[in-house]
Amino acid sequence: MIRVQEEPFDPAAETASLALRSGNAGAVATFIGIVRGANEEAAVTRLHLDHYPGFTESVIGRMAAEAEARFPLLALAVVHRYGDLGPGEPIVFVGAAAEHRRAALEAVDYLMDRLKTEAPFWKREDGPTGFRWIEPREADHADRARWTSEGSEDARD
Amino acid sequence: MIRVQEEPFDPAAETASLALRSGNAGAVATFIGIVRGANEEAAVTRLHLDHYPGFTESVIGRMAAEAEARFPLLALAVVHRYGDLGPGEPIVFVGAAAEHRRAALEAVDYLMDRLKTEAPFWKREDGPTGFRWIEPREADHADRARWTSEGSEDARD
Amino acid sequence: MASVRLLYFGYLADAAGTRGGSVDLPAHIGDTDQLLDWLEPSLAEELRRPSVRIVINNEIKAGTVPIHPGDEIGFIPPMSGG
Amino acid sequence: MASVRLLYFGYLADAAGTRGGSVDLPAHIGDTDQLLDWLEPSLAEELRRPSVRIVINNEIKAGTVPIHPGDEIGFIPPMSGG
Repeated sequence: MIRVQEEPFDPAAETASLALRSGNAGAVATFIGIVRGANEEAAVTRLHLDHYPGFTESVIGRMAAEAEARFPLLALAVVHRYGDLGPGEPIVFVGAAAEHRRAALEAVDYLMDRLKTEAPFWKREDGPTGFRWIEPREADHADRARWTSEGSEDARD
Repeated sequence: MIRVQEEPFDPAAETASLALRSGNAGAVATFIGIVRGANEEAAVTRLHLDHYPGFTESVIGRMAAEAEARFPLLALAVVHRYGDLGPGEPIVFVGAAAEHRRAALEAVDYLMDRLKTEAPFWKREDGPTGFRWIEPREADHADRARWTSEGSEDARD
Repeated sequence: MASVRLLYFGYLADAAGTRGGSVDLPAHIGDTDQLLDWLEPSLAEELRRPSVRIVINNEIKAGTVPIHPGDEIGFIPPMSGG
Repeated sequence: MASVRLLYFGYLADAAGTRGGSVDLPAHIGDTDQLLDWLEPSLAEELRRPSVRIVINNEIKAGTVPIHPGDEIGFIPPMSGG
């Protein structure tokens, strides 16, 4: 289940819905990304997320399919917002259900690393002194690279 | 926040409560362990969890403190049930909030590995043909061992 | 004369002063390199940065690629979701 | 004569036929090894398995350790939460 939407969502409801869809799952792992009120000391009053309608959904859909091919999952959910978000608002929800915990935890970790570096969103932080467009951190690329040492099926140009 | 309880709990409510307590968190990771209706092909109609009142809470409290020392967390929650549980019921909730996602995800992973091998609970699976006490799987010990290569502060006798 | 849709995302929309739209290209423009030569030079300079990718009809492309009438051509800065 | 609490968990409670309780120990019993010698031999055999741990007053102990009046002594099989 993948949704890219402007409207706010409720991570607790997403968790409940994922668990309902997961059959004989013994393990449900989730991640919620939240807008922080400050980044590297700079106050952030609003986060604007630009996205590419159609392309964004298509890229996330491929990532999800690759996660399902890589890990034995029973259910998977990705919800991602775009538009204007305030501090404390959830940006992203990733949830995975599996029979055992390792697959669920690793699928969430994997998808977050890929979303951080390859999902078609562009973030602008607005603050009291202006705005700035932000790009993935070095740490995000390093995290993403952890998943390519084992194989190259998802290595991208 | 640590709770060891016989009563059912709502993972969605625990997620919401953790997020509320987490201040400037940009990342909330959670794990929910659920009773499965079958384990290695054998039907499970009920899971009985024995625990050691006082000692169980104390051991989990130490694990949580070690997770907080190891990872930069803003909030942490562990909820664990004991008593009789049916298939589909949540057994355990672990949630961690942090500024960045790696700390939150790793803290949850770490705590689950430690709970699986070192938390004072004993599980009995009851099925149509009788019951059996179960012990940690080899995979659980291997998962646990991942966290000791970096240091020995939490290596146990 | 081929009509295509040009789209700009993130800071590139600020640089272009528009999020894009339909444009009619002169007949001699047959690939992305010729398209960039035809655009406003200061915008083209931004779009030629190595970190900028070109997306044609929802596929990321590398290098110079042919353009066809009706194509949707997106210019995107480094992506960062989550 | 020292009174202690003995507690059995998991399959050990099945083996002991009880979850435990207060017992009065003969005066000569001063450590866990002497305690095991004093218990029912078939139960003691279960409790002496290398996988069984002894918890005294909420601390896991290794090897033979002294026992004091009022101690709570738990016998536990391998633990498995989550």
